[in-house]
Amino acid sequence: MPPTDGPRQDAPGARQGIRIRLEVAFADFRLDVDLDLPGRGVTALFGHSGSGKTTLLRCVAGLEPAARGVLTVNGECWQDSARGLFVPPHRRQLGYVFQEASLFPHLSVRRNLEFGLRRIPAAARKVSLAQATALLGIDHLLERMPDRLSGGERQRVGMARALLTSPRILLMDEPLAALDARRKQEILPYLERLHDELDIPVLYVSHAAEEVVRLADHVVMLGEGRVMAAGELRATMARLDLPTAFTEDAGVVVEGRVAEHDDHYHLTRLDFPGGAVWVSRQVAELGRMLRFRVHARDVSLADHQVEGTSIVNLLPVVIDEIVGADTAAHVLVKMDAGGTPLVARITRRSSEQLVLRPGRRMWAQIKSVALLG
Amino acid sequence: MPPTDGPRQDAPGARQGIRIRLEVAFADFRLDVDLDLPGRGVTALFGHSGSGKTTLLRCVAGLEPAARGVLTVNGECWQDSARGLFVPPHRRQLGYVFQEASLFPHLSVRRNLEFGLRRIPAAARKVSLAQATALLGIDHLLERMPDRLSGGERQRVGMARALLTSPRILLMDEPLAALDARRKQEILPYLERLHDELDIPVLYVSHAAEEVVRLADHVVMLGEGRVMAAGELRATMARLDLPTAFTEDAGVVVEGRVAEHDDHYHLTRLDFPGGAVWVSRQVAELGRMLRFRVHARDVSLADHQVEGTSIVNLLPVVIDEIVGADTAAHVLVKMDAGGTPLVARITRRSSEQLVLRPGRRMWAQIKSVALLG
Amino acid sequence: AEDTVTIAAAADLKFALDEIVAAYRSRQSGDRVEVIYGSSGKFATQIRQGAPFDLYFSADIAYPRELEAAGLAAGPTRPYALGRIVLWSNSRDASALRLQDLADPALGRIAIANPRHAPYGKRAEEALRAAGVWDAVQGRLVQGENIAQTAQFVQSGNAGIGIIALSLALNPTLAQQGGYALIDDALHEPLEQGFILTRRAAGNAAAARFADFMQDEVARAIMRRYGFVLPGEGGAR
Amino acid sequence: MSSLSSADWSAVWLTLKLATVSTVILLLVGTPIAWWLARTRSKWKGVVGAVVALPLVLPPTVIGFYLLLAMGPNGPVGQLTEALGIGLLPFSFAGLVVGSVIYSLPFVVQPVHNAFEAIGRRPLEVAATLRAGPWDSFFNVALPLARPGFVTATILGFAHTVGEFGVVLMIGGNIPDKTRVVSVAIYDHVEALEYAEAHWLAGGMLAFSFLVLLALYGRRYRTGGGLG
Amino acid sequence: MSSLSSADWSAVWLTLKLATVSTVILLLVGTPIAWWLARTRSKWKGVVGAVVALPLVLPPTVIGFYLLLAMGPNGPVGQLTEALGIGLLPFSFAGLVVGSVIYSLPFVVQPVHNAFEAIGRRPLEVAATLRAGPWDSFFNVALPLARPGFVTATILGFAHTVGEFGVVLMIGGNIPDKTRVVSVAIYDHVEALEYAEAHWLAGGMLAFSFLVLLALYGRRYRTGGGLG
Ligand SMILES: Nc1ncnc2c1ncn2[C@@H]1O[C@H](COP(=O)(O)OP(=O)(O)OP(=O)(O)O)[C@@H](O)[C@H]1O
Ligand SMILES: Nc1ncnc2c1ncn2[C@@H]1O[C@H](COP(=O)(O)OP(=O)(O)OP(=O)(O)O)[C@@H](O)[C@H]1O
Ligand code: MOO
Ligand SMILES: [Mg+2]
Ligand SMILES: [Mg+2]
Repeated sequence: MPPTDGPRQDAPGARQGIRIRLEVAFADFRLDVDLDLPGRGVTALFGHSGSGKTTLLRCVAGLEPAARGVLTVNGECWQDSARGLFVPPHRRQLGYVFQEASLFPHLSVRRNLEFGLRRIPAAARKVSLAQATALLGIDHLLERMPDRLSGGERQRVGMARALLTSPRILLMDEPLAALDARRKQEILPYLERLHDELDIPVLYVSHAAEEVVRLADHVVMLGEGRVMAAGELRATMARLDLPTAFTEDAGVVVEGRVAEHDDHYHLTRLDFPGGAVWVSRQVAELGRMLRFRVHARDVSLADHQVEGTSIVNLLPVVIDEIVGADTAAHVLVKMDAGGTPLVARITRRSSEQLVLRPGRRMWAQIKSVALLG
Repeated sequence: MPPTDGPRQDAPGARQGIRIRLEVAFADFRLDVDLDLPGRGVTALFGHSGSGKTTLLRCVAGLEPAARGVLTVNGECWQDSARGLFVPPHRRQLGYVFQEASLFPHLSVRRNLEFGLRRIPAAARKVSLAQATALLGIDHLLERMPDRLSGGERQRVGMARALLTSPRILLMDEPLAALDARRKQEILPYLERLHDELDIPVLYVSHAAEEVVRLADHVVMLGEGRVMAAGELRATMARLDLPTAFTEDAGVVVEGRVAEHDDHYHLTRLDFPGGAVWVSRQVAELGRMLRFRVHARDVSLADHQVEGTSIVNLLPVVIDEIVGADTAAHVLVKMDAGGTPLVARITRRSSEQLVLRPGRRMWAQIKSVALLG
Repeated sequence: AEDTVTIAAAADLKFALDEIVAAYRSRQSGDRVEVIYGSSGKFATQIRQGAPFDLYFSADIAYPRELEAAGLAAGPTRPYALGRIVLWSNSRDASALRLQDLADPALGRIAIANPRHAPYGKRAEEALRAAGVWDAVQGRLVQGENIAQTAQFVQSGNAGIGIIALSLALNPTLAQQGGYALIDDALHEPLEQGFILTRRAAGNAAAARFADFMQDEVARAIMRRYGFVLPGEGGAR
Repeated sequence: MSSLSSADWSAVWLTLKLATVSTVILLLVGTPIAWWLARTRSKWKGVVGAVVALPLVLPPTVIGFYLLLAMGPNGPVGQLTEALGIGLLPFSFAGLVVGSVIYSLPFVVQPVHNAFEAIGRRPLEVAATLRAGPWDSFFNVALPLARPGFVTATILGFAHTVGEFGVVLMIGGNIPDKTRVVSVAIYDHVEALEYAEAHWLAGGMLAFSFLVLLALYGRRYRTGGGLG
Repeated sequence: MSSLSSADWSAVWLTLKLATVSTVILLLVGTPIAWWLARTRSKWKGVVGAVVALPLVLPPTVIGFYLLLAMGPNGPVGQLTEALGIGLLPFSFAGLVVGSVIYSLPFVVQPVHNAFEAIGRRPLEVAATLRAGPWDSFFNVALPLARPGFVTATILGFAHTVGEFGVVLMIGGNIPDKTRVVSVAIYDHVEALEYAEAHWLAGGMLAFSFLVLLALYGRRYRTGGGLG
């Protein structure tokens, strides 16, 4: 049973999920959010600079003592101001990757990493030091002092340090911002696996739509301290009316079943209601569900089943709706591919030349390379 | 004439350009570069985390006193260790946007901004406080202290502060990393104009290929403290043998002349040797040269002139070469479009099914939306 | 176990008492005697607060009498000497000087002990007033915390001349330097010095032995040699 | 150092003992006060800070005098210690320790306070997210980061105690082996015109202190600045 | 405070004057030393640091004694000042200032040194890229950022001078209006058993100092940490 000043367990069959009903006010800013988030998987926090993303993470971590409200994480109540309950940060079993790496300047990289690791029971350690350092490519830095590291190196050490506490929830404030593409490519799949294996919820602040789409199950869009939109990734990203900066990044996320491997051409076929796409060979057993994103700008439309091109994926679709896009030159075309929504971003001229209108049957061309690998 | 301890002007007809021949060694790292960069325009510094990008900028700024070698910026010699010459940082008339914002904690945002501004002669001020704050969206923050700012807000103040010194060279260490897409969209064009109007060279560290391609004329790729590749943007980005993380981002940069505006469909046609592409309506007079990038992954190939699709841009090409790409599933196809090089990233299966080989004539399909707007 | 006697003594006794203690120890080799020198006033304050002194040799007799009246003494106050003050200089022969000469600014600074709480300072002030030069020397007076420090001001040359205890001027080190002029004891109240056994010393046989030793001819001879006039004896050199 | 008498040696020994004991107590007492001052948002912060700093402005003789009155047989502290069977503190080693601690407290609290403030709250927040409770953070993050402040506090506290004179003069009584510390011993030599002895003792102190300070300086935490 | 005699008032006035003048000189002398210590990579750093800290361990009476010898007519300083026509320093206000500055120097240098080190090099690098030369950076960046250290240095330096007793005893000579400072005046009252006067003077000092310290504490620079 938890200690009396530790997290309070609610009724035994307590519902999973994260309930955040918090508010805190600064001189010129006020955060006021009411969110119900899933108890596992990645929730992406979007929003412009200054919209309150960091503040929200800090409230969840218990680092803003002035915050009032209710916070429950998978049945554990961490804060309930009405009841006077406030679990201090060190009892919340969370991992926090700060926006600035914030390494301890008096400890070597190794001792920074061990700081959290040594404070959890050996039995609770799900990530080993060797694993974390290998993943983040920092083995050769272990004996360095933090002031001898580059910006990206510091950031990676900060991430490894948080992972090593095997937390029950992970708060990440733009952890990949300072990393180069190759490193991101290495870390992203690990984070995906992490969230599969550790089965913990992750709150993830990011500006990069790519990252979010790849990782997130849920998205929350903040604006001036309030929740502008929140919900399941596919539903939220497909909403064309979002007053956002993301229409250029418009697209949908589709889940497909691994149906076939083509070992000669190193390809894998993913089936989903309404069609199939070929992607790079995936290391996944047949039948497994994989997620991929279809960027609106990677989808083109044709009035017939075009042959003799390098475009591998052709799907029959029915046009649902045509709406304005981010520039006057473009429109977003929302379609239905046998139950799976798709969005294409094409020029208005093409739309008129092809005489697109709701209900019309067309072929969607998807460059396979635009799919998530 | 400059003061004796100020920058030393070489011969009156001194050549323009930046000559960097510097080396500096840390315990586990050694930077050793020999670069000749253009004296105007943006040079992008690429390279993995820890490859020495920040160290190089610091050497140029004069912040690594241990660095040895020669550094000349547009005819002014800032360092020549053999001659014992070392111009101190404050006489180098440079602007430096640090990787971490590094605002003065004891000064308000306004006083941070004024710090540099007040130290240059009024006549030399090419950017006003109002301009800079409006551009970076920090007007409402002027009276705040830095510890009351969000991460992105700090970064923007740091950028504005550097711009306000109207420097003769601008060093930017990932200035946009912490910014959201919308803000980037606002700042990038300004930086472009800045470099047109101020006519100063910019050394720009970035992980985001998009940014680089949009801004840079020149690229330098660093790896373990050495120059892996350096040169004019188009030439360097089209080289397929770069041992880089950027093959996924492979592509070419093309310069086209504004040839026609279609005000009905809000499109602009850009002509270049070998063809033309349609892009979003540009605010640019006819005849002006504009640059755009063609991502390899946005190019598909067809064996005939496909009609009835939303793809606007179709160019006849001749295949030059087919090489391996970053995954076994893909190949990079290098082509010649009437003198302009193009690259396509397609599946190996498509390549075989279309029987691609050097010398074969094909049609390149470019989604107009993939062009730089 | 050996018996220990702790003595608090006025600074003017510094050299004389050291010799007396040496003589005493050659006779009573079993007793340990510690002497602490300082200003008489400070010791009086400390004894009121329970300082562990067995004997208190003051530079005047008023302080021990007050302690006796306050019940802090084991036995009556015993006078043990009359002190004398002298003019002494390190840098010139003072033996030919008289108090009136101090009005001459050429002599430089004049050191005296603090008249507020050092008896030797009090007497110096009285003598200067009686000689009619008190006002004339005001601007040049410097005060030592006790009479030994006053001597040290003069000895280091920072004061041109000083009024110090005869007992100090007769110390071999100082006697080699300069010279002194005895000040007429008619110009000031007598420097009647007394000591007490403190209440704390009641029952300390060694303390009583040492007190008695002050009457011994050996001790008296030493005192005389340092220029003290002993009770019942008259005149000085 | 054949020129030092055994009495001088015992003064040296006593001084080192006094300074060591006092410094240890000063650090134990001063650190929590400094921590509280650096962290609290209480309205009493200013008042407590000022009270702790007060011994600074009182001349040591004044402190000594009031301590003498307070700890004497008629003073409140004296009556308490007597009732407790400890006896009276003045003229004892314990009394000197009490005096030194009060006298030197601000010299320990001030630098440590500054060092704690310079840390900022971020490292402690980070420590909390890494499961370190308040005590754990204090010992493993705040203390090491405040190291330069502690070095300074130790130097100032120790040295101030070694150099103490006024307080000792009042409440010490200059008793050999108990309260005659070096400062008083040198003073006595000087007053007795025993300059050679004074020079030896002062010179020895100086040389010794120089070496200790040199060692401490060599080990100062070199890098400054905030979080890496 | 009708109980303070005019002599006492002039001791108070003299003390404040001495402490103010000394503190100003201490800051002027101590700041460059602290800056050099914080920035240099010279091998002499440790030695200079230790030398500056040395006055800490010497009892004030010892410092006073050696100053008396050095500044006296036979001492090197004394012969210099006489040759320069300044006259002798002992028993003069100028002499007290010299003594106070030497005696209190470490109390000013140490906190400022710590504060300078805590700044790190980044803010100065930033300032340089914003066209601030070394002096400009020093005054507009380093000094403001080291503010808590300067507050502490000022408090410690001022207070230490106010509380000084041993040095004054040795080189002061207790001359009214010139060298009789409060610490000596209180001592005299106590020794003369004028306890009431001593209480008034000590109590007044205490109250005054408390108010000054309270004001200083209220204005301490609150936020800590590195660059924002
Ligand atoms: N002061 C130092 N002492 C020792 N090594 C250092 C120091 N500063 C940087 N390094 C090392 O030098 C290498 C280059 O660092 P630099 O900061 O230039 O990298 P970078 O290319 O800017 O990386 P990032 O993208 O992560 O910011 C790194 O391996 C780093 O660990
Ligand atoms: N301690 C504070 N006091 C006053 N205002 C603050 C404080 N901390 C943050 N703010 C303000 O609150 C708002 C939200 O800040 P927050 O750090 O949560 O933004 P963010 O969404 O993380 O932005 P970014 O993407 O730039 O990091 C900002 O306008 C910021 O200026
Ligand atoms: O009591 Mo004294 O010897 O006059 O200083
Ligand atoms: Mg943030
Ligand atoms: Mg870097």
